[in-house]
Amino acid sequence: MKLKTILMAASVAALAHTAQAEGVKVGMITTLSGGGAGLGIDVRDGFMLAIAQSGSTDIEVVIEDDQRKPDVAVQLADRMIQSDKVDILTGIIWSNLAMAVVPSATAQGKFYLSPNAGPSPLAGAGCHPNYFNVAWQNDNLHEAAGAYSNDAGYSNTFILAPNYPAGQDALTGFKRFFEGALAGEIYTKLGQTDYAAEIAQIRASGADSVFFFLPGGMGISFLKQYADSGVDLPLVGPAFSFDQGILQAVGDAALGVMNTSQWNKDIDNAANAAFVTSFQAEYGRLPSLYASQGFDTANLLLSAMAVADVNDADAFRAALEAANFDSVRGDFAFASNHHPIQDIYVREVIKEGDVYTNRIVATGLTDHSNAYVAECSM
Amino acid sequence: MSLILIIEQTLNGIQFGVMLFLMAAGLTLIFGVMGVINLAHGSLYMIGAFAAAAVAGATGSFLLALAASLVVAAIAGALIELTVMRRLYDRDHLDQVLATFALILIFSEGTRWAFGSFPLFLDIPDALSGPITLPFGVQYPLYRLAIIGIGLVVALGLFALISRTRIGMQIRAGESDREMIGALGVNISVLYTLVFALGAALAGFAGALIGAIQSVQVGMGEPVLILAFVVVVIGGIGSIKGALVGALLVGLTDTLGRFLLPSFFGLFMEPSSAMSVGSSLSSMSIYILMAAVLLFKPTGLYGSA
Amino acid sequence: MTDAVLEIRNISKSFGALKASNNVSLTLRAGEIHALIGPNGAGKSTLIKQIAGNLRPDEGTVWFEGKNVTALNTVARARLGLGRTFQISSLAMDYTVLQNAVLGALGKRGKVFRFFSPVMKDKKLLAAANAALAQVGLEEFAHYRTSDLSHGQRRQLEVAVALTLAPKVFLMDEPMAGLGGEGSQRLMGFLDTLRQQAPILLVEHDMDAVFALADRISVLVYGSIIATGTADEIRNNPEVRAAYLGEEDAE
Amino acid sequence: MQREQLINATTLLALLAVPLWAWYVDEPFTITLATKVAIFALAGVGLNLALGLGGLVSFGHAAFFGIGGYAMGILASHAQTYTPLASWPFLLEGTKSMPVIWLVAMVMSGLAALAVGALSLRTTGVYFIMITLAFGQMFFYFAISWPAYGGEDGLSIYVRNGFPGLNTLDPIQFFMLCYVLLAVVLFFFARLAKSPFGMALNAARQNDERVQTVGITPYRLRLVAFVISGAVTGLAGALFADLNRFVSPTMLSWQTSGEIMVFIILGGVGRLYGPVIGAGLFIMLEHFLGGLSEFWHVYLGVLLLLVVLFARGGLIGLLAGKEVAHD
Repeated sequence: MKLKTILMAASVAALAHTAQAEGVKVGMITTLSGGGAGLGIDVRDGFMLAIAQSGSTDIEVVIEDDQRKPDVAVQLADRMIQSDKVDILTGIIWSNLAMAVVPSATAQGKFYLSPNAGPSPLAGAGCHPNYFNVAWQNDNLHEAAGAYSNDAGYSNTFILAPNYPAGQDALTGFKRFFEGALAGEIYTKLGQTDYAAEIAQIRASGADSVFFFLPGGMGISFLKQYADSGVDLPLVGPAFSFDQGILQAVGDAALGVMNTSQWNKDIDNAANAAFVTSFQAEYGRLPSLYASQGFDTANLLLSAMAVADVNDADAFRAALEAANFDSVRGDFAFASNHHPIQDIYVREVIKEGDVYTNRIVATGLTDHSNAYVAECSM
Repeated sequence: MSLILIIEQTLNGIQFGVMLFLMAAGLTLIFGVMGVINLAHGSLYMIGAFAAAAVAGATGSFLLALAASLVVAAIAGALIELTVMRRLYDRDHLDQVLATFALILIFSEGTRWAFGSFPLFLDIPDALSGPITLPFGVQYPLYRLAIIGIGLVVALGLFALISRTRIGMQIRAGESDREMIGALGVNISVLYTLVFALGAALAGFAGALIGAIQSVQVGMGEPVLILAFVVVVIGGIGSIKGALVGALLVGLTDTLGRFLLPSFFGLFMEPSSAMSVGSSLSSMSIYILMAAVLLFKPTGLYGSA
Repeated sequence: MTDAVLEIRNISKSFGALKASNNVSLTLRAGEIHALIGPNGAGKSTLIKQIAGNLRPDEGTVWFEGKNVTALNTVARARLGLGRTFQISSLAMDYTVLQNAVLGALGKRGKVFRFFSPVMKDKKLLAAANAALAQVGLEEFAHYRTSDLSHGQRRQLEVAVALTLAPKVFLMDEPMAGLGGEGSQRLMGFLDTLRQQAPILLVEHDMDAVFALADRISVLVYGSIIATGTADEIRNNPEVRAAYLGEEDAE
Repeated sequence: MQREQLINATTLLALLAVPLWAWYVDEPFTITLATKVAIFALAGVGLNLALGLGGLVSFGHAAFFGIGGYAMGILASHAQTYTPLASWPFLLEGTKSMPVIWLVAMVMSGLAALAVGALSLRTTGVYFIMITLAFGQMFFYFAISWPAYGGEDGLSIYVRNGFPGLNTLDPIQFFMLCYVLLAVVLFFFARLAKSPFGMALNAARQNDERVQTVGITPYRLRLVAFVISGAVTGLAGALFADLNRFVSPTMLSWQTSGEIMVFIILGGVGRLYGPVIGAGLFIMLEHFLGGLSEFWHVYLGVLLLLVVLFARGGLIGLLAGKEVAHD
């Protein structure tokens, strides 16, 4: 109930254009309708949960739906900067939307805290002092998958991803750490739902394992078809296809699959335990990776607000860089290009009662940074 | 590139084609008899899949789920016909396109409203799960073979329905001369509702069959719808036979293109650029096929002038 | 057989088992009205379509002013000077009567790809259009919307549009249908003089009009021409009487 | 007729007055919204030439919109990084000059329209709808999977392109630029509709056979109309990309084609100013309904359905009454 009141207050304030607000004004642009809305809803809920728990009264959040359309996101950013006069932007789920919004927002002196997307241009040559990524650089989980494949003793892997920049980054990231040979490399059509042709090639390739990056519905389709095909090579993938939201739609087909993630609900620390319990209590479902990222983003912001004024950009930036908050992932620090340094775990899909979920079985990479630090001149 | 792989890919192409046929047959039938274009056909596919997933979730029975997809999609189709399409028969195609575009918006967001944003679960029945071994040592999922079988049975059933039954005779009459069926003493409005419901049921059935091996989610219907359009254009509007041939052509072109084109470019390019050029081109292959058919036969392979 | 402006040589066209045109030959000479009559389903429409260029004959050729036009489409034949009126009015129904006539004049002039000057202020086009409307007696309806015209008036407009093309041959498919007695009389009078301007191939059901107007009449039955001749010859031809005129009463 | 002209003039004035007022009270986002209306209106006016006047229900115009957008994105990104587009057979440099970008956008989208039109116009009716939709998808998939220009991620331009003598980053100046372009196109299309070409095209929509009978080939009329239509929609695409300083394959998606068509039907099919009013209405709906509910597309769908079923003339039709003959 309390959360709802804050949301209400946030939207009422947005309508009233209260320019004399003392505190920090945050603009959240995220995907709340259409395909992929589940991710944005989780980020929003995680973020607002942290704000509600803080009891802070000098923060105002304007939330808008980008419909997963870059042009809508750009216009919302324009509106929030021009009319709502926000200090900080956050919330974008997709790399292509981030690429559309972030460069111009930071160029206009606003801070951007990314709760999900981490495209490589923003980590490398396009990095910016006001841009902070609280989730991961896009390559991170794939790199951990590569490292894990080495640890698991795989020497001949078949890799596949959709034919778009994040997919190309995924395979690049995997190959950066994987030391074995490639039995095959396939780019599929974005949004493809039938993988029979690819599975046939996997079967014929003589591989000993498969790495795949197929987010959302693509992953569901692939996993179900793979399980039914009789090809029983071990699968490895990043967490995106094994998240709380979609695991239930995959069902048994996902059981036992190894996936890499910087968070899981069983990470043993007080902040995480409290987060999982309170999220379930507030929303009646298990938190997802995205919810944890939204939660961390809000807590990072709150930690910086506690020690610096947002109008003093240098001080506020330094406070953000310190990352002095209790991350639900445990240890968390920023690399010099403002992307996380964190552990990345290997999880296994299990069934708890009737619910499919993950448990941590190993650590893929410890205190892992990203490959673009050197390219960033910051 | 082994023989086994080629056989398996060909089967994949046929299975994909059969699924497209179920969609395209309804579209082409509805167009042939009533002369309307129905963009919401993809929504009916989605409705079938959601109905099946909901019933399978509640009862655990795949057969009941399939039955539900048929019934729910048919009812949805009949409702669309009675409330919306009926008013559009005398209108131009633009009105039909826009009204059914509006229906897509309503159905997609309405489904999300009712079922939430996350995909639903629908699984292959145990009896059909796993692969079987075919001649030459080809391993192939039994469920996909079953889809091929079911699709061909439906195709035969449709041919029989059109050529052997009283309803089929009325449908054929309606296709050739809309005024004539009135003269035959047929109740046109009942016939139209029936045909629409039949097309809808086929789409919903396809959605349920495919939902079991893919993801049951909002927006699943539109990519298939556009492919079904390509099929109908290639086969010729109003022709069930054209829909079957077109669907198999599209299914095979798409599947084999995806698998052969990157290897083809790999012969004289470095692997990563061969991969991306091949993938780019294969995503366009069916449209190129369509353009080629149009160049020689503007009304499709089996379309009447 | 001198100066045949339009000539059809041995045309055949089949639809499946149905022979719609069976070795048909026909000529249209300068200055004449040649009427084509026949019972319903005799293949008149099919024949007209082959002459106008909508249908390609299976066999045989169509000659226009000594040129073989069999391979040309309707547009090309129209540009050569084939002026056609339709059995079921084929007009731009949202346009005014004058606009339809101007469209004809525009087609005659040919320079269609002009994007800026208003066509309805072009004096030459308006003059040609108004003259044609006056010829058929539609001048006072010039600003009526075509869909508001009666069936008879639409026929008149069909003829007017054909006139704007100043064709070398008129191909008229039942221009009298739907006209009242007075209208028919008037149109007959007009066609009577029009033949001096260009010969007319006239398909018509109104037998009184046909026998009064036509210089020659051809009778089409089951896709074949069974007789060609003057009104008297046809009236007295026993074969025609048996095959066709006898049935006229029953129709 | 009088009444429709009054509505048209009011519309054009309102589209000018709102951003000027917003400029006065310093509400820059309202200016951005008005700019979006002007650009969408331009895209709609472009499509309406084919659709309203020519009767060609193209469901693939997003392709031309997107090609215009990519013309801007590609030229500007090369100018931004100082890399030539091509060094062989002759040196081709990128540019950040709007007039050049507009020209390239119109030529490229016009050429695409020529290719698509040449094939699609061999067919009519439902075939035409489905084929244009399918070709649109072809361009969409190509844009997504071609890696050179960002693929699915699209292309970001950090600074808006320039126009001689103007500061295009100032919202009101960029708006005026779009507004003037819209007005110029409206003026030319008003003339075109009454020109010999427009008359023949409109006649071909009403009756194909009639036009053939007077010796005019409808195919050529339609192809030219389709190319002009595609080029204007491409111009709108270049402006839209500049408004967002960003271009992505979303611009080419079939939903975009549908939306451009929705502008036309909301305003009134076959009316020159229909897309202008329709785009305005659409942006207002998106703004206000979008604020009310996450599921605003349902309301949009219902509204659209009601307009199609019961208010065929669109908003102008409701206000101006029954259409009369174009004389």
